[in-house]
Parts: sequence; structure tokens; C-alpha cells
Amino acid sequence: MPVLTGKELRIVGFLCNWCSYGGADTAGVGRFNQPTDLRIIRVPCSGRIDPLFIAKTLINGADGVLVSGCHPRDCHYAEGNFYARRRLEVLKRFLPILGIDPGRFDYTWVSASEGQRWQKVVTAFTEQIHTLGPAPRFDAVAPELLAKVAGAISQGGNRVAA
Amino acid sequence: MSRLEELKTRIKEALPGLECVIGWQKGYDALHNTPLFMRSAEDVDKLEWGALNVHNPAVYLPTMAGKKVGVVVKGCDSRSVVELLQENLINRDNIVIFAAGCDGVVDLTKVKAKLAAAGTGAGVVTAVSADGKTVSVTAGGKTVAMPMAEVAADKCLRCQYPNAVLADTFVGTPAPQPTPVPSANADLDALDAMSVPDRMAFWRYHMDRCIRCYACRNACPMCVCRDHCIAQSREPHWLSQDDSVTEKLMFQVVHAMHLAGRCTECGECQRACPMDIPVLALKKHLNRTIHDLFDYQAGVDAAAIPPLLQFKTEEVNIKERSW
Amino acid sequence: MAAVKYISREKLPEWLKALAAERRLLVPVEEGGAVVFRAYDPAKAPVFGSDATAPPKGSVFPASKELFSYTYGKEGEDAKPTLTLDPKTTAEPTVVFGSKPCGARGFLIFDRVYMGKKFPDPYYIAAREATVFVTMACDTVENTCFCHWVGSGPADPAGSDLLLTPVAGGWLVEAVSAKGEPLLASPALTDGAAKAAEAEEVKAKTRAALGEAPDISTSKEALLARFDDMDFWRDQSDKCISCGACTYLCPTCYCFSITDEGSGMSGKRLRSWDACMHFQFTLEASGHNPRPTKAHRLKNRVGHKFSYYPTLHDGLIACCGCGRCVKSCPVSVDIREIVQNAVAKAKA
Amino acid sequence: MSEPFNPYLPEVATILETVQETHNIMTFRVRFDDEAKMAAFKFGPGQVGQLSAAGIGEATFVINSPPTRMDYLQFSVMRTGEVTAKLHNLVAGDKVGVRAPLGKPFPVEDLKGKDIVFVGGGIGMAPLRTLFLYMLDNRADFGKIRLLYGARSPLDMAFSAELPEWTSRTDIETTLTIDREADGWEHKVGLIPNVLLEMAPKAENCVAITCGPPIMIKFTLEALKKLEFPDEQILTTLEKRMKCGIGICGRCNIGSSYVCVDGPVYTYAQLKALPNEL
Repeated sequence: MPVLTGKELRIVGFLCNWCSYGGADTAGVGRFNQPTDLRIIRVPCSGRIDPLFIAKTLINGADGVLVSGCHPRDCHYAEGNFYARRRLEVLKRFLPILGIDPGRFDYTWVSASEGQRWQKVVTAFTEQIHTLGPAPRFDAVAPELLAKVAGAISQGGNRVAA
Repeated sequence: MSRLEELKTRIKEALPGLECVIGWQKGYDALHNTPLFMRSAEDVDKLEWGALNVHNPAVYLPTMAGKKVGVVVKGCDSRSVVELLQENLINRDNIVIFAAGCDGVVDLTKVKAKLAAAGTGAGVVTAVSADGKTVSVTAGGKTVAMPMAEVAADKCLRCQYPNAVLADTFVGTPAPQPTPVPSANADLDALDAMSVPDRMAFWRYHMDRCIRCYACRNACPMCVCRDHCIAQSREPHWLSQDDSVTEKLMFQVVHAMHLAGRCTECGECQRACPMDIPVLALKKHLNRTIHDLFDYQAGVDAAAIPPLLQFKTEEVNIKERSW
Repeated sequence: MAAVKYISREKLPEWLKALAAERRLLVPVEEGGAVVFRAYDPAKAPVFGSDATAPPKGSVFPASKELFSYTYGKEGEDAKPTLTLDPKTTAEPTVVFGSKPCGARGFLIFDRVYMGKKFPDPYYIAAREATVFVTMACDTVENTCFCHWVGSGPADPAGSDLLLTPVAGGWLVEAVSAKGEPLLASPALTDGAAKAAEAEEVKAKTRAALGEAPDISTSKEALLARFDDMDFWRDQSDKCISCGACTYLCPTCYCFSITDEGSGMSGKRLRSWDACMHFQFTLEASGHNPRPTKAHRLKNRVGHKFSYYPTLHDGLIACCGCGRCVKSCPVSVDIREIVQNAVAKAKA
Repeated sequence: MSEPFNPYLPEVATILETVQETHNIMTFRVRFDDEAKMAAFKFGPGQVGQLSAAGIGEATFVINSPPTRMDYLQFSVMRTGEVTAKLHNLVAGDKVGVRAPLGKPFPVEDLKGKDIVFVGGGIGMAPLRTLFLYMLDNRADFGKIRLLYGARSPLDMAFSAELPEWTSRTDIETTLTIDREADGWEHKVGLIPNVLLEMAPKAENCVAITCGPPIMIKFTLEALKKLEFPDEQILTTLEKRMKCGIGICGRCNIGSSYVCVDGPVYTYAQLKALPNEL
């Protein structure tokens, strides 16, 4: 049963195999109530997550992306999540310049035993996405908006008066 | 002896030990210079130095691996060489770097706009002269004087390294570092001022005319995957052949993310774009982020490790969300 | 002889609106500094002065076109697999307004390939037949223009249906094909007989401004003679960065790729522009590549236009001389220079 | 009005049977779902088709069944890339698309009355098989027929189910060879060009038809020259990356010759006249 009322949105979760996937499992086994918008993709390590996975997911219309890995210092592969943290932070700051609300992406750390923390994270993130609503799409930008931004940067090119 | 003549002399001296030396020569008209591959003394005599040397010759270096080559660089080009060295993509022993102080290069898009405003066009240019302060372009019988500050490439308007950061042969007196001009980041400033939905509209508007020629990628000295770019592979299948803005923009994201912490902001991506798409703004934004997060600038120290190839257990500038 | 008409600058929007009412009307407009062909919007003035950054190639040969859609399914009690293919070859009636003669002439190169006897291409034919070209003769010539090298000129009507020539206050309008004549019916057009002489003068003046073309009539043999001379091609291609700007912006480059895009049980097969300058173009599944370096690929591009195509098509050069490959090249690779170098080397 | 012929639109066909020939070669026997089109389908030995795995793409293969046996069209596919990997996962009953026939066939009429030497290596046997079987089905039209078929090892030999018949027939002479000794192998051991030299076919009134990997072709051509075969009496088939198959898309051309329409069958004399870009 969805915790949140209203239409389900499309949220994609990339979870590391060793901690967060276990954490989500713990939450399930513990029968913690969770919203059902999240679709989980299990990856070996948060360090495996190419920021482009997230960018492609969002550009192609997902309403939100959540990444979760082992807590720093607890990575199964010792340092995968340290690299991930740098990449994910860079991506998070990059998304708004593309026109994607930074609130549509977040990353966090949840261990395999933290079922309750997982419940909290997924609920808070899902609520956040519901507040933002369905993601606007690049291929459906209103013509008025296009006209508005057309002159935002003055450029030269090979324009010649008619 | 002028900088150019001294460069020619020094290159001629070095040429016998080199496969070639890459520089610039006059192109098909007075407004365009073009990359020059010097293999003989007669080739060296064609060398040019000045505001029309817009190209970054470092782009050719990774493709010439295994050969000993020379390259003539502006300050900004030298940063690409350094970044390539940082990443072990070229071998220092195989590269001979020739450099001179740079007084800035023009942005041909800005020159075209000036010509258009004067009622003429870039296609009919017959003469160009530049003295460091002003560029005078004669086109369609009119001579238009353009202050360098108005037609220089953005990177020149905030240039920190007018002299090569690494060179084997540096000729002439070093060029003074220019004072940054506010308009140097007009594109990024405009984007910063926009709302997030407006930015989506902005990219939708500009990417629509992308022809997917990958000039931005191929002109980029740091795009070293070359023939194996994921944009054109079927396995993995990152991009489809749909003529859609999402596919086109996705490639720009691929390019930008693969440049994170590596981009020296030479501006070749945008300069090369035949459709004048302002793709450099994405990299400017990214570089600002990298600088804010890691206090790092690519391509100035050959021994430095790019920030995304290292980490700190306690990151000073990354504030994670508490749930 | 069809009537000669005149359209004034003031009356032009009226004519454009009338044309747009009945079909898709593509005009050159400025977009972020580039000039591209877009559906006519009365709020946005077309740009007719200089040649468009991108030619109107996409009007008939879109960058990406669905050849058919496919759907897998199951039927019957034993759930036998099914596969349904659904092609769409129809095209929208279109007027391309304001291209330069070279941009329209490019399709003559396409026609011989796509409208051949053995495998006429239904997608191309439908689009070609549905498209009318209202072309504007040039009154200025750019440094990159070389239409006169390849058997054309700044007022070449070949490939166009109406030809407009700039005269004082507007344009002289001539029907140069039967397909163009119905477009003259608009009341915005007036009789143009009085302007005909002025138009002829403009045409002659522009043609004279191009000067004499060098003799490249031996390009067919000259390029073949250089086929194995890889030092020559290394020198020609040294600065090339192997991007696709030259091919995608070329009004005559007609090569393409076919790819399937889909997920799950359905999707589509697309035909999309492809560029012989890309490594992947001829890369075989085995890893072998008959054109492994940019020198091989540039050789094919120049060879195709100035040697192989003319060999197959009565000497017609697969180039319209618009110069886009030269002016849009990030490193100013100049195809004129390459052809001349090959011709000169053959003579030597 | 009926739709004009669409050269890009495949015929939907059903896989009747698959045969795992070797670890990486699989044979597909297919029939068009449209029986009228199947009945009307005509092709010559050596012509190729584009097999589609819709959703992945198309790739070019020779129709290696002969036009004299029209129960099905047979394609043998070596797994090398994306499309062939997908095809290898298909089973009887699955649907494929077929665009055929494309290209030019072997000049069958010119071969009548001649002695024939087939020299096939590995998957290169596929294009020879169609002509070979066609000749067997019209045996009286041709002179002496010899087949030399080689592979790396017995396990790499495709069409193994047919080999006993080919080697036991008395109206033809079949020689099988592998590169290195293998247990239980009763035929020749040796590289194809060397075995060919041993066989020493006489060039007079004889046509050699060869197909195989590039290195084998190279040395086979040398062997044939030693045996004094004139260039006009050597036929081979080329392989190139193809997309359209109808002479437009610009991949398979060698100079002005488009392999997909002017080939894939060339005489050595024709090949020599083409620019060097294989």
C-alpha cells in the first residue's frame, strides 16, 4: 500500500550490493511501511555508479534518482564510496545548470542493518519528489519559454541582415 | 628578431629530430588560420603567430603516440599538454614544446557578429590586421575596427596563463597577464541568473539545432577515447540515433562529465561547433564546481592527480544531507 | 515560357503566410547565431542575406527517419511468436523557401542514387515529390563559394522550382519547373517583366564576381591515381579532426546508417545521417576496418565526390560548391585545395 | 493503390530449424511467412540477404542453400557482433526479417561446361555451398567438380552433417583438411593453399572459386597463380560492412564499386582493377 496518496512517480534507486541493498531488505523483512515509487537497481558498489547513469535516467524522464551506498570508511571495497562521493557531489551541482532540479537527485549512506534509516531516507526522498511533482521534459518545453530564453546569450554567427 | 622569426629559427633547428612540429598557418582566407604540420624548412616558413591562431594543437598529440613531435603552444594550449601528461596520455620524452607569450586570440563568432552589425559578412573578408589592442577586418569593402576586448575569446578575457605553463623553448618576452574582464563569463552569468525551468528551455532551444557531428568532441584535446566514444557504440548503447534534444543534450552531459576535473577550458568544443551552440557554458560551470569543491585547476601541474581520481576520507567542502 | 513575376519585400510576408497555410513552409531563420531552416513563424523574420549555416537537406532527407516500427507478440493457444513491421513512407507537402541555388541543387546528386531504376527509395521519392524549392539566387559571393567549379553557378535553376533574384525593392520570381508554377498564383505577386533586365544584370554580376574556375576536369583519374599514395593523404588529412561537420552540413552527402532503437517488444528501425569521416562508419564486427585512419576516410570523402560518383553518374561531381565543408570545418580543411593538389600532382 | 516496393522493409520469416555448426557458427533455415512471396522468390547462387533481428539490427549473410532447393532459405551465421549474438539466441519458431536477394550471383551460365575447383576456408564455405549444391543438382551441366574445404580443427568445420555425403560421392572429388593433427581425423592435415598445390588442378577450362578469411585468400590466390590460373578464372566473394544493401549508404564501396550491388562475387581480374581498400 503506498504511504503517499496520489499518483505514483517514477523514482530510480541505485543501491550498492553490500550495504544499502541489504538495508532495504532489512526494512522489508522488518515490514517497515515504505512508499512504493522507488525502483531499485542493485550495483556492486556505489563506486560502480557512473554519474551518467543518473544523468541519463533524469534526462529521459525519471522523476527522481536516489543513490545509496555503504557509509564512508565502511565500503566493502575499502574506498569505492569515497570516489563515489566526489563524483556524486559534482553531478548534484551540475544538474541544475542543465535545467534539472537538484532536489530530484540525492545520495546517502545506509548500512545493511539500518532498516529504519532506509525507511526514513526513502520516505523523505519520495516525499521530496512528490513535492516537486512529475519531472518536466526537455522535449515538452512550452514555446513561450523557448522564445523567452532565445536571446539569453548574445551570439554572432553568420547572421546578416536581410 | 620577432617572436615569430625566432620561433621559426628554433623549430628549424629542432626539426631534424622530430616527426613534425604542429603550429598554424594562413588558411583559405584572411580571417582564418589553420593548423600546420611542419615537416620541412619550407613548411616552417609558413608558420603564423597571432590572434588568429585559435586552434588548440594539443588535440593532435595523443593520436601521434610513439612519434617524437613538436608542438607550438599558446598558454592555454600548454595546459592541455600538461593535462595529457598528468594522465599519461602522452610521453614527455616524445614531446618538444615551443611557446611564446600570447596576447589573446579572437573568437570568430564574435568577429562575425561585429561584421554582421556593420552590414557585412564574415564570408567576404579580404584583409585582417591585429596589433594586440584592435583587430581590423576588411570585408565587402568596409574596414571594421574591433577592440580586442570585444572580440577576444572568453578564455583570453580572463587568462591566467598567457605564457606556457610548460615549454622546452620559450621565445621572446613573456606576455603580461591581462586584467579579467567581467564579460568573460557572460554565458555562465546568464545561465546562473535563470530559473531551473528556464535553463531546461535554454538547452532545449540551443541543442535542437545540433547536427551530432561531434566536432565538439573531436576538437577537445581531452576527449581521448577517440574512435571508441560511448556516444557511437552500440554496446553499450548509451545514445540512440533519434534526432531528439534529449539524445543531443545527453551527449553534452557525457562530454562534460568525462571532463570533470580534466577540462582546461580551452574552449575548443564551442569554437568547433558549426552550429554555434554555447556548449562551453557547461564546462565553465563544471570547472567552477571543481574549483569550489576541491580547490583544483586542471592542467597547471604535471604531477597533480585529477580530483576525481583521488579522495579524502573527510571531504572539506562536501556537506552531505542529513536525513 | 512561364510568366515572370515580382514580389516586393513588403508583400513577402503575405506570400509566405499563404504558402504556409497549405503546407509545411521551411524558411531560414536565425537561431543562436546559426541560420537554420525551420517551420515559418510570422513572428520571426526569415534571414535571406547569407547562406544558411545548415542547408535544407533535412527537408527531404531528415537527420533521422523511421523506416518502420516493429512489434513482437504472441498469438494462438501455443503462443506462437509474431512479428509485425509497419512502414511509413508518406511525406508532408513542403515548400523550402529561401535556400541558395546550391542548397537545392544538392538533391540532384541524391536523385540519381535514390531514384535509380533498381532500388527506388520510397521514402526519398515521397519526400522529394512532396517538396517544392523556392530558391534565391545569390547577389554576393563568399570566400568559400565554388559552385562554378562543379558546373553550377550563383543563379543555377537546376534542382529549384522557383528562382527568386534580388532586385531593387524585392525579388524577381521565375518558375523554373512545372512544379513551381502553381505557387505563382498568390495575389501578392505582380508582373515582373519590367524587372527582368535588372535581374539578369544581378545574375551576370554575381557570376562575374566568382571569377574563373580552375580546371578540375581530370579529378576522376587524378584522385584514383593518388589512391595508394598514403603520404599524399596524410598531408591532406593531417589537420582533420575526423568529425562529421563537413558531411552533415553538405547538401550532397547522402550516406546513412540504419539502426534499430527500441526496448521490450517494440521499437523502430531508423535511417539516420552518418558520416564517412567517423571511424565506426566502416568498422566491421570482426574489428577489421577497411578505412582505419582519417587519411583513408578523407580519401574516400573527396574520392567519392570528385571521382567515384562522377564515374558512375556521367561525370556529375557530387558537390554543389556551397563551401560549407570549408567554412564550417573547425580546422578549415579545404576540399578545393585537396582536389587541386591531386589534379596538380597527376599533371606533374 | 498498392504500396511501392520498399527495399528497406524485410519480409517476416519464421525459423524452421537451427543447426549449431561449430562453437560460433549457427545455421538458420527460414521461410517467409507470406507463402506467395516464398513461392515467387527467385535468387541466384551467391546472392546475399540481410537478416534482421528487429530491435538489434541487420547483418549480411549469403543465402547458402541453392535455388534448386526451395523448402527454406539457409543462412549460416558466425557470432561476431551485436546482431549475430542476438541471432544465436533465437530458436525454431522465432521470427526474423529477411531482405533478399541482394548483390550479384556467381556467373552460373559462364561456368557451365567448365571444370570447377572450390576452395573454402572456415565460414567461407557458406557462399561456396550454395553454388556447390546447385552444381550437384545440375551435375550434367558441369565438368569435373572438386571441393577443397578446410578449417582449423574438426570442431571448426561447418556443415559436418553433409560432409559424409560430399566425401563419398563419386561424381565429385572432395578433400577436407585441418590445420593441425587431431584425434580421429581421417582426412588431410595441412594449410589450404598447400593442399591445393598438392591437388594441383589443371587450369585449362577450369574455374577456381574461393572464399575464406583474408589470410587464406591471399595465399590461395598465390597458389592458384603458381598453378597458372588466369585472373579471369578465379572467382571470390568479398565481405564488407553493409547497411542498406542497395548501393546507397556508402560503406561497402571500394572506389566506385559497391560490394552490395556489384559484388559480392568478383573475378580476381576485377578485384585487381579496383582500388586497394579491402
